[in-house]
Amino acid sequence: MSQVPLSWFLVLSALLFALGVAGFLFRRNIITVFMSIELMLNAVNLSFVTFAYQHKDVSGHLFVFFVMVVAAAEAAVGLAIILTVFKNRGTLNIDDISSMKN
Amino acid sequence: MDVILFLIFAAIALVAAVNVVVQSHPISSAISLIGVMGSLAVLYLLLGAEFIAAAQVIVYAGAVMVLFLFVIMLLNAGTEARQSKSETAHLLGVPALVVFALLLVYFIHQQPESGVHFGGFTGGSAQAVGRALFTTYLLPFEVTSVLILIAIIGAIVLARKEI
Amino acid sequence: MDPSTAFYVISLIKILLVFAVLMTTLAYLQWVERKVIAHIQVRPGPYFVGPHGLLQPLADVIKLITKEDLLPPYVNKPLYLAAPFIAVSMALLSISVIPFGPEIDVFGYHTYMQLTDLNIGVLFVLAVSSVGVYGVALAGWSSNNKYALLGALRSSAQMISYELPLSLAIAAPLLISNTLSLRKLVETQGGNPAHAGTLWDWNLFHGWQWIGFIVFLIAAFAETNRIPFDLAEAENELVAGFHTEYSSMKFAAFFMAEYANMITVSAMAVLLFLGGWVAPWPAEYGSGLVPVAVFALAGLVAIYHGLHPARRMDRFSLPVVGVIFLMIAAAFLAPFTQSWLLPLFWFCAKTGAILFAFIWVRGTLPRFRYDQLMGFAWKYLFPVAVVNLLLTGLVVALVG
Amino acid sequence: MLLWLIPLFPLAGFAINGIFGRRFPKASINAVAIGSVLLSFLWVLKTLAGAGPLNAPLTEHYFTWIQSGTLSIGFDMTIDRLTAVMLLVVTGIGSLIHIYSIGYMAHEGGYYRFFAYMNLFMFFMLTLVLAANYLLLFVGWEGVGLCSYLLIGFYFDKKFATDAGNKAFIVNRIGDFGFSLAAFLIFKQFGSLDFAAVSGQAAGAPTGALTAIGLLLLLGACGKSAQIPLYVWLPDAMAGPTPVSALIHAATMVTAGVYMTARSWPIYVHAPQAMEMIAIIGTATAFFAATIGLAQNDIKKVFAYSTVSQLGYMFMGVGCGAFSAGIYHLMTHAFFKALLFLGSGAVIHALSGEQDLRHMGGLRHKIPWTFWTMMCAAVAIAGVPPFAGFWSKDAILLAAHAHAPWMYWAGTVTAGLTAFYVFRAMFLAFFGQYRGHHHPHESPAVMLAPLAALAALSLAGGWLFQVPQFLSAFFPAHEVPEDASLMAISTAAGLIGIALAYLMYVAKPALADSFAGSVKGLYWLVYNKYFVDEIYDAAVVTPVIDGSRAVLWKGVDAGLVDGAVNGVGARCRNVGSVLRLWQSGNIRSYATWVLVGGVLMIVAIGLAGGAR
Repeated sequence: MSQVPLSWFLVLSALLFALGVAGFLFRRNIITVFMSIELMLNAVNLSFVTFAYQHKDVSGHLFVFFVMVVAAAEAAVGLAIILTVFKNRGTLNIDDISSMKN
Repeated sequence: MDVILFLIFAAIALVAAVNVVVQSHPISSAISLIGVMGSLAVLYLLLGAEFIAAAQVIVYAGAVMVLFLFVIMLLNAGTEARQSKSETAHLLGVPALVVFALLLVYFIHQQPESGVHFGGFTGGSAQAVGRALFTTYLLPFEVTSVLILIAIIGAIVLARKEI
Repeated sequence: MDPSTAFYVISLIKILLVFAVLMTTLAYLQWVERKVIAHIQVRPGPYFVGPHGLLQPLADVIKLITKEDLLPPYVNKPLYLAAPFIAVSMALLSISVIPFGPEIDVFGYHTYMQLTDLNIGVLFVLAVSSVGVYGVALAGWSSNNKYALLGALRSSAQMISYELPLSLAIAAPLLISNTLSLRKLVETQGGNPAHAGTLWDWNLFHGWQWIGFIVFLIAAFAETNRIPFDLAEAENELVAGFHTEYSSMKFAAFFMAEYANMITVSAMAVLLFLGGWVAPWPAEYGSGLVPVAVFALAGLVAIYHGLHPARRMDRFSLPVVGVIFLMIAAAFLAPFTQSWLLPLFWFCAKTGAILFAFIWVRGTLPRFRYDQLMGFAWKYLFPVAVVNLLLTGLVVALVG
Repeated sequence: MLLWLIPLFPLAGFAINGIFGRRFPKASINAVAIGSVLLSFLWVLKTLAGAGPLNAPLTEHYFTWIQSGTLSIGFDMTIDRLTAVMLLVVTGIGSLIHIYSIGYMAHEGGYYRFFAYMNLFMFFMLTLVLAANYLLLFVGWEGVGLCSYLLIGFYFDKKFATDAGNKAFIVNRIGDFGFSLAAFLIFKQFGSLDFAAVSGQAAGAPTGALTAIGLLLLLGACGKSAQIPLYVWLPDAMAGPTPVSALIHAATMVTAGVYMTARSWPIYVHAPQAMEMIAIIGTATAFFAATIGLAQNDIKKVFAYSTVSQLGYMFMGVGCGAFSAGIYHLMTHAFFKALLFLGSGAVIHALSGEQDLRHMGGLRHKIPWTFWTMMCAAVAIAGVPPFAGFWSKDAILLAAHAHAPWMYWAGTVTAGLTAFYVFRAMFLAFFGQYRGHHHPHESPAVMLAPLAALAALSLAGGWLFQVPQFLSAFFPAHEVPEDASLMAISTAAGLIGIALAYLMYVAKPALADSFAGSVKGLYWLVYNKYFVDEIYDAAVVTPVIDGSRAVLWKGVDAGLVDGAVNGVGARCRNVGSVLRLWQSGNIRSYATWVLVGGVLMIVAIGLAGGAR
């Protein structure tokens, strides 16, 4: 067997995404939670590239490109927010940051 | 050859991804995430996305994750505390997550099967991506540049000392 | 041998060859640096291990290997061990896409004087060098030492900042040559085997590209953490920066990484701006005789000095070196070796010139202050690079 | 023909001065403002020169503006003989007044703002005139109203100025309401708003509908052109700078109503009752406003009421079927009334802001240029032959006599009153002894040159531009026999008015006071403008305010609307107090719910077969 089944890539993508969700749900450090989001984005990117291969169309790559740009912008702003939160509250524990309630 | 490469790097990606979730120290998670990204870049190459592979390494591994590493180092974030205030996440999250993953895999296997081999798709060169970027996707591209500008300004405003 | 086996065998040979040569070069580059700086400062430099200190690198290697491998307490062990490995492997990885010469025939097999040619060679080099930041950053953080951490933060911030003008400066010649493959890059600069080009085909001499070249060189100095941008290891402020806690071979790994990076960026500068292995003027007008003349002259001078009674210490070594030089000069005349030696000579000569500039600057310039360093990158270098890229793009769009 | 360039020049001037004017030196503002209007004027001349005899309207279609069902409104501009007259008046007089403003506004704050508004006004006025359908005309109509509001309230730090602006705007709303209803009716009746379509189909339309349209259009015209009962805003509008009074509230904008009724002649000729109404309103306004003008002491108020009165003349002409005579008077009135306003502006300028006639006097030696040019306008408005006012007023009075003799007599009496109050103002200002405390000085040349040009037009413009002949092909035939005796009577009325004024204010100044004393009650009534403003306050404004307060605010808003909103809010709070138990404030539990939702959606899509 010299060819990799396409679905393997998609399954890998699904598993990575599920792992990202798990990280988001079960981790308490806000930076790790943020990294889990990046992991989910990467998983989605993999499926984009896989579908681009399947359809022999470069558009999938473009979506990945835009996701990367958005992720970069998101990281910049998100990490700035994390810095500010840490400065004001002295904690990175996401469970302690719940000032939106009350 | 392709299968071996895929298996190697898929295994690295999975192990690293698991590591991202289970490691208690953010630095270890970050390093593992870089591992995921690197192996994904190799998989992109296998899928003929050479430009995206390079961009993956340059943007994600080279810029975004360095930023993460910086923040972790600056805040000197330690291992997280073993206490939880969210019972919902555990009680409901675990079964939901398992169902979610199983459903995804199930639906993926419903798809018609086809094979991937290196060189099967050569439309992912920098020229092809660039051409699409500056013709079909010109407007999103320009909007993205505005987004970046906003992000820069936002990050500067947020990270100022006065706030 | 069938073609596929031949491919593997030739690739293996090339890898071993390049690796061996590169390691030697790394070792001797340091010797050259010490010698040159010594001569700039009017002192002899290493002199006692071997004739003119020629065996000094060997002695250094033995010293570093045999030293006790100290593992400081309270370090983050896996990362502490991984950091130098990341640094050196990323530095060496880039060499794999650098072409040293054109396509050649060796025993009937066609091959390129390059380990592999990627369509995205330039992007590959950029990607690898951006990953190289982790070596520095992790080394500083895992050492659990505030000087190391500060040095690492400084150096990675600096490397990220200067990567922007570097990439933008690279983009301009890419626009002119219209390719990302390093080999095609050289071919568009007169390296086309069908008709050899001249000096004026080099990207450096296209319009105002010398501005881009200067931007590239400055950014490259900063990328490699060399003086005047070596704040990460400013010994009067930060002891030794990010590798304060490292010793023996792990320290040597960082050292190797730095010199390998120097070689990579010098080779990149040559490939992007100086026409790679292309001779300044075609061989039919006698450019092939330049290396012969150079080596012959050097050999004769060495022999003359060796036989001179005032140099009694060198009465064996210098004549031997002189004879070797004369033999090399003769090799350049042989038609069999000429086809691959000549491009290699020009490539090495150009790269060597830029490496000499690195050393020269180190011997001459003082160090920046940190705010000056960042301000320079963002306020001067970056705008200049952007304007250069925009104007180049405009001209390319209008002409092409 | 590039008609759109005509309004575009002032619009560009407005944009440039409005955006960058704050940073410009005065010379640049002048160059942009005057230059744009002059360019517009020159383009009008070039267009008319190249347009031929204009026997049929020339229409240019630029784009379809509104397309909805059968409603199709194009952004069309048209030019015919009526438009040609209006264009020349608007751009010509407009140019002169812009030049005059350089001198008049030289020491005022908000210089750039003034010229930006003036250019904007020119743009809207030209759009109004060039429009090829009622909707585009309405755009210009509203636009000039806006500019009028902005310029009346130009001195926005003075309360009376902003009040006057508000009054003008609100009173005009009533008229605009009528106009919009008329536009709806026109669309319902004709299926189109184009002038051409209306004029083609009017003959076959039912008279009732045409009368309704005509009366509603008249309501609009009454608002814009200050006719009874909506004239009250115009005297107050004098709070704006004097060039504004001259350009907007005398020469151009207020005549838009006359233009619009004349433009709608196909409707009116088939709706005789509506025509009759125009004539009656015009006659009544002419007489009524003239009597108020007799007793005003503010020089600009005198001319303001005079404007109302003269507009009444125009309506009288239009209402009597002499459309061309109405337009004729519109043109000559633009000449001499603009001149009177600009002249009074020069007087006010000379006296550093003094407007009260009682504090003037004897100015004819001190500011001779102003005096002589204003005198030209005075004899023109008084109907002294052969000056401009004589020709047009005579044409209207002849038509009125042919229509209904009582209108002729009312118009003749009004002519006498007009001559009297204009010369009363002239004599009070320029003859006798100076009664003020300022040191009068002659205005700069940049103000006097437009005065001189307008004086020449006031003297010679009447027989130079024979508008009725020019428009005879455009309007329906309206033959009135020449009658020398009628001309003599109206001219005599004017001369008697002048003579009386001379007698009472120059020869025997005491006579005026004793006369006023003898008819004390009547004088008091006239002096207070028949208490129309007070009556309106009591009859309309106060009830509306009280009603709004008692019923709409306390009852509807506070009770019904607030009650409903508060009730919804209270219910939401009740429901929310239950739902918020779900909101733990913990991001991870929220994420879990998102995940559960995602799972459910995937299951739903799978069940629906969407995964295929």
